[in-house]
Amino acid sequence: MFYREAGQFKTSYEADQSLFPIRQDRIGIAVLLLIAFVLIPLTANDFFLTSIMIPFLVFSLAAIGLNVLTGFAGQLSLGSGAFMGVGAYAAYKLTSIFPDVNVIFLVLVSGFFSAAIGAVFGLPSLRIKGLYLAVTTLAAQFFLEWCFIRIPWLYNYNASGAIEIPKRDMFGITVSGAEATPLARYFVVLAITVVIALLVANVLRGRIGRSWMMIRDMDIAAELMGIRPLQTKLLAFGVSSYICGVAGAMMVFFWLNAAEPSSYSITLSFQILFMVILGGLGSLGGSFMGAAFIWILPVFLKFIPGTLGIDIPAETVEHLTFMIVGALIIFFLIVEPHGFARLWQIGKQKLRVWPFPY
Amino acid sequence: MNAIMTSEEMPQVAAPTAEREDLLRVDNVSLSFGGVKAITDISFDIKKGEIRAIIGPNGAGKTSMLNVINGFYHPQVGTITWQGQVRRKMKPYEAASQGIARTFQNVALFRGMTTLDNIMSGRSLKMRKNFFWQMMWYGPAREEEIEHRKKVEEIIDFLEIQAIRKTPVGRLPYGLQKRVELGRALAMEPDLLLLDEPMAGMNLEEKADMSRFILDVNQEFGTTIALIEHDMGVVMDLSDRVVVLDYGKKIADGPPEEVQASQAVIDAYLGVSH
Amino acid sequence: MAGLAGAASSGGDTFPKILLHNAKVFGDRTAVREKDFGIWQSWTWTQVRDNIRDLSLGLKELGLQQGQKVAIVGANRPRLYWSMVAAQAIGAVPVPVYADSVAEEMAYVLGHAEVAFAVVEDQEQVDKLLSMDSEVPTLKDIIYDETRGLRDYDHTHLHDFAAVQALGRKVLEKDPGTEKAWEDGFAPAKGSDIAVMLYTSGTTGRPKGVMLSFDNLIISARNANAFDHLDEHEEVLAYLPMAWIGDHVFSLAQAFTAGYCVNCPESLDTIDVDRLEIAPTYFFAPPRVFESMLTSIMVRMEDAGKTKRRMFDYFMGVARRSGEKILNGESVSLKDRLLYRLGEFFVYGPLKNRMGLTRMKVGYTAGEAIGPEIFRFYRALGLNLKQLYGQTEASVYITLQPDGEIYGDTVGKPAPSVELKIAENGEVLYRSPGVFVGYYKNDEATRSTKTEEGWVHTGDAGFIAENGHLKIIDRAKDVGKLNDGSLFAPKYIENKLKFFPNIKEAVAFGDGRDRVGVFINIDLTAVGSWAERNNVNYASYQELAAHPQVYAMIQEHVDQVNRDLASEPMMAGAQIRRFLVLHKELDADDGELTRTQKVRRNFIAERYAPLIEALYDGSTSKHVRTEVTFEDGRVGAIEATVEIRDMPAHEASGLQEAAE
Amino acid sequence: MLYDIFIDPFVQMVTMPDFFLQVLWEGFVTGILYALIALGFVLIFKASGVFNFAQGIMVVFAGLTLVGLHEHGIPAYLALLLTIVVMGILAYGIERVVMRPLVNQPDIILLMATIGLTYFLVGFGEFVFGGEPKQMIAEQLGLPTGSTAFEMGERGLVILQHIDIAAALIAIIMVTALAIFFNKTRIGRALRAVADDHQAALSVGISLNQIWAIVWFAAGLVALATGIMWGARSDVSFALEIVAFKALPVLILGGFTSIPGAIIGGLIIGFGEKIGEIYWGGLVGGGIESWLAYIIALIFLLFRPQGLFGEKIIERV
Repeated sequence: MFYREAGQFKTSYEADQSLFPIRQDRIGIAVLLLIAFVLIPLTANDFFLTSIMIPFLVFSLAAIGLNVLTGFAGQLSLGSGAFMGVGAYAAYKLTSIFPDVNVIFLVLVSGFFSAAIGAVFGLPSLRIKGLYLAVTTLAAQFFLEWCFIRIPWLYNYNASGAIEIPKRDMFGITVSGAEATPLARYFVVLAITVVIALLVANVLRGRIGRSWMMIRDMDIAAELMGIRPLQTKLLAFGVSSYICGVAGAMMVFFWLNAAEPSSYSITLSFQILFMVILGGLGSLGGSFMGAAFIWILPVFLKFIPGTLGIDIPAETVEHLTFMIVGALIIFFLIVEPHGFARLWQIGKQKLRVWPFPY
Repeated sequence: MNAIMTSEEMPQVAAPTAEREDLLRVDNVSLSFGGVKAITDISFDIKKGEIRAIIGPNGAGKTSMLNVINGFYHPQVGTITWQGQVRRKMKPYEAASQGIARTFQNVALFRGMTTLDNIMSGRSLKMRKNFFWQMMWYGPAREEEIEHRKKVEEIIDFLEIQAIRKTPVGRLPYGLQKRVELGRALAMEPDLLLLDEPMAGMNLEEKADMSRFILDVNQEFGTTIALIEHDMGVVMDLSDRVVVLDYGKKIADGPPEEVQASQAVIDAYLGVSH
Repeated sequence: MAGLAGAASSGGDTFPKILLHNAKVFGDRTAVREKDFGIWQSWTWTQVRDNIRDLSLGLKELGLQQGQKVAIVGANRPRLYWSMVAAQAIGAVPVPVYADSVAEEMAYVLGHAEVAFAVVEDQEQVDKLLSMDSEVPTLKDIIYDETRGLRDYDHTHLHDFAAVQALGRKVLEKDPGTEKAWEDGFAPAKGSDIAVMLYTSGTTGRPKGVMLSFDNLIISARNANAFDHLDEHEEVLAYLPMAWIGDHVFSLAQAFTAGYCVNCPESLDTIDVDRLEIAPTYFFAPPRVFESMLTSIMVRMEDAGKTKRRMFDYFMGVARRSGEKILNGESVSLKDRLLYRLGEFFVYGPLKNRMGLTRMKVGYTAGEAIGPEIFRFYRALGLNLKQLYGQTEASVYITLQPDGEIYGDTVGKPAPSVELKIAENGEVLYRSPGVFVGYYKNDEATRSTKTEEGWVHTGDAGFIAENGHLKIIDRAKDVGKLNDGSLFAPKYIENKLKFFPNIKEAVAFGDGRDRVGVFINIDLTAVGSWAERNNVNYASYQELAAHPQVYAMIQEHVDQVNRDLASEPMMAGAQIRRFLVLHKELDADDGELTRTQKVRRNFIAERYAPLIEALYDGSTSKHVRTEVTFEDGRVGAIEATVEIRDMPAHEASGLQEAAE
Repeated sequence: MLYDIFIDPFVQMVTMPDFFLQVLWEGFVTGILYALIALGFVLIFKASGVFNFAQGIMVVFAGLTLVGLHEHGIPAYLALLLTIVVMGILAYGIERVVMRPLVNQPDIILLMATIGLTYFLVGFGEFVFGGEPKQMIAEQLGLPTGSTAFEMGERGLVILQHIDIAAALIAIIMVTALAIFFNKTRIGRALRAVADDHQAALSVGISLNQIWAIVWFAAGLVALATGIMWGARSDVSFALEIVAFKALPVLILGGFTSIPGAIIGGLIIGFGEKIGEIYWGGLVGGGIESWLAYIIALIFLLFRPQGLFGEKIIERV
């Protein structure tokens, strides 16, 4: 209905291969970016930024990271939480060792540590697949979690065992530490997420993205077409872990201010996995949708009783939230196992062929 | 060069093909899985530019033979000579980079991708721009992508599949999937193209189309083709030479008409006990 | 743009001259696009000029001389269009030929035209031409567009298109003065020179080569451009046969004179997508294209959900009520105007979008009468679809419907500079600047068609209605009389029948007989879809055609036609009294239709003589055996017992209700 | 350093055999409990190909229900009976609401659904019974509580908790019962038929839905037994959920469809974990129990990807 594609033709491959070949999509994205970069900063309050937008973006990025591995390269991982942790601890150590270096730079560098460790744990993927591979990543999850607890050097021997983020400025604006304003944090998180998402989208539409999908769809055929399975999978593990690592670092630097090992537990891994599955395996847009659903819905649920004037203990609300989220997850899996991205695709297709059914 | 090929009981190779250079030689190859013999002491050659058919009853070891040629299985005995050099044990992707492409008996397309992307995937080996450029997209990566897109579009044009260019392959009818798979193999610009039952499950018209494409590939690009096929009519029409396997052994080798007349072959197809 | 008046006077009187002019004036504007290799490859006017020049010089090198004929065979491709102008630049005459015509037909045309060169699309056409060695002795060289499969052919008289152009470029490089010489070469050419020869498929006899001069084409084209305010901003889709005058005028003559862009689709399978992508602003299609688009809309809507269908039906109702009025600029109530806006958003806009007609400024349909329902459907959507009446011999335009004066049953007013008159026997005659020079090597036919004063017999019977619009009833020679003296216009009846989507073809008989009898061909798509919805099982066309429910449905349609006829004083006497549904589809391969899908009445009458006999001997069924040619060329036969039904006649007056 | 890794632990084992035996016993009991959890997984996986992540929470849920019912004044044995009924309802509900609509979906989707189920049961359990750890009503159920010390001559003594012995016995009974169930009863044979070939099972007139409800119920019973035993050793708390992840390495070792495999795998992991933790854990700061099982499974996988009992996989093209 809204997709009036008549008259949109491509006279070059550049145009044909652009990320959003349909004009209406380009407009849609522009509007979204405008909202994110202009409207929200102008209108949103601190609560909205801190409790909804910043975590949403952080999780979106983490979900993109996992989606690269699971959705595009087809390798199941249950360890994304720990890889986020690696990023967080690496960034923390880096800021301690190089206090004068730009914190955003360090956050971006911290991802490389996560990438390296991710690649190591990806090594077994050459021989094992599916659920078996999940064991490898679970090993990573529990082993790394253990490291966060047992290696005091990682948290600078703090008595609390937690990492606390120091105040860091950039261009005279405080961007990390307790004093940083939500708006400053929001812009940093938004910028990093958008840029990484764009770079990932670029990788995915080129040779490397294709090689991942080849491995995912039919690994034997991929190999017979000249794809080296180990290299390709390790690259996926590396890239995925890098993104998760950056997301993990952002999580503590620009959102939580402090983190304990339990912040990066298996629960987080599952949360990210849910975002990816519900959002849609193999879809970047889906990662955002999944993150929105898994993060924003519970926040939203918490406020329902209050706004309705019903007095329910916070604990009960939390329990109910768990139940509702669990039930909704099952519900959406039944309705559309391919996630919100597929729902969106179907909806879009309907709009494109409207009023016809096909 | 090798005594095996000149043993008397084998039909002799027709002169024009025989004069051509060997692209691939298989010498005394045997392959077994945990004691079960799939291939026993097979030798044959594939000459540059020819269409070579491998035929035989079910379970004759034809697909195993292809798997040996492209490095998926490693024979316990025997040597494989590729373009004049004895080949060491290698991985399938190395075979690919040496110029061996193939299609599969049961279509093995990348189901989550479009026709275009599937054929683009055949260009993987020829694309070199590194991760950094890929990430940037604009610039070298895009240039490379477009350069290869052009090649792929030529293949799409060649195979007359323009209308399904952007259709996910999972939605295509079987005959078209087979065609896309051929396109994907062609995109590798192989020296040797292995086709595992390219016409299985096709109707007459589709078979005729596919035969034409195979012949065109052979003539237009000079690609050497080795194919497994059950439809004897197709084999006789297409191939320059035929090798016949039965129970993992070679029972005949030569031009189609000779092979067709061979008593051993007739027996094998009629199921005379050994 | 201001271009209109200017273009009419400037630009030159031959296509090569206009080409030079356009390259100068429009320079970097896109002149041609072709969907090839996945994208719309584009050429600007300058590039087109260079391409044509190189080819032209190359052809000259190969020995093409003034006055020689060049056959053009293939689907709509920029290179083939260029070949025509390249030939014209040397003074040679292009002869576009229907690419899908059988070898025998093509051989006749090429032999008759004595072509010396041929520019063809691909291997298939090359093979075809090579096989005509003996029938076309004059043919010397063949130039092909697509190299595939031709590598190993003997290339002494066979040339790759690009190679010919390279040859031209080489000449150009050697002597830079060649370009000037080339331009000087066609400078003296006059508008009265022969520009092109088009062979009419003709319902009877051998095809005739219609010679059209540059003046014919260029003046007609300029008039048409001015009439519909077309300029260089238009986009058209070139998808109809190049050998057909319509395509020649739309995609070449008008494109050159207006300077607009011609888009060639990727292949026949992708036309719908290609049209959607390009969204032509000026669109021409014979009625069958509009019919099949409408059928596919209806079939798809049948599969839509209930709510959607109800919404569709509702808004289509609104459109039928007020759409055409709004389009014609008549007054409509505010409520309807608002509803129409809403409908535009929910239904009409998306529909036009899916059909790729969103940007259509003007659309024409011609060639045959279009069903009033179909015609109104498109107009109600807000599409400025119009009818025209034309002929190859007239360089298309005889009458056109002016904006705002659209009547479904008439074909419009005389086109600019066209004079019209009706002969005693009802035949329509015209005189215009587009009137052809003559039939090639057939003076006799020329004389019998074109009078000394330049009037041309259209062969169609018709009359000019009170509003000044021409109304065509039938072929003049087909119009006959029943034994009781009532006027019998078979085509008129047939068209009325064909307006029902379920009826694909109809052949009416009655001249010199007591009453009217009709053969009917059902439309497999429409009736098949109906059968699916109503759980009617059938294994073949034949079985479906003979199904009692299908018969009942067709009977209703026939009755409706009779009622219509009864309300028209001139036609009331010739109502359909008996009909049968044919057991096979009429097919061009069997010679029952022409290549342009027109019914060959006499041939059918001969072929199905037993059935005609049965129509008039009162029997209720008849067993027949018919020979058919299958797609692969094999010949077989089908047998069937065909049922024949009687129909009552309605009272010849406006009192239709009383007849019930 | 090398001494600490390669020699010292073995020296200790030999010089302090009583302690070593105690460790082995601990490992054995842990292993039995792992095996029980893994058994629940195997039951469901065998019949429906679903990897049931909710098995861990089912253990907790079963334990909580039992204790919770008792806290409301219901006698222990009646509470036990009621809990069994609850597990039956749960099994039926899961089959109806979750499994049936998701039939034929890819593995990962089913896996996700069971994780969703986990969320739901966590919320539901906490909502009904509260989030605090609870004491298992072992005594009320008549489980032995004391301990027996076995003297080992001069070399010290090994202390065995009676509850552990009971756990081992119950596990053995459970496994035997299941083995009989699978081999001797009609339903059991049907279950095996389903595991082999869904179509074949349908053709002999067995309803797939019934079978799934039954296996989920059986898994629920196993969960209840596990919950009681584990609860009696520590507490009934949601922390148990993490323990359930240990089933994964156990299954890797034993294979996803083999009941004896689950037992042996459980024991290997149990022994390995305890011995590793006691004798080598200290070297790196302790607590390696949390990941050692996975590493063991991982190493194992690299050398024998098909598991202990699987056959070598030949890939076909």
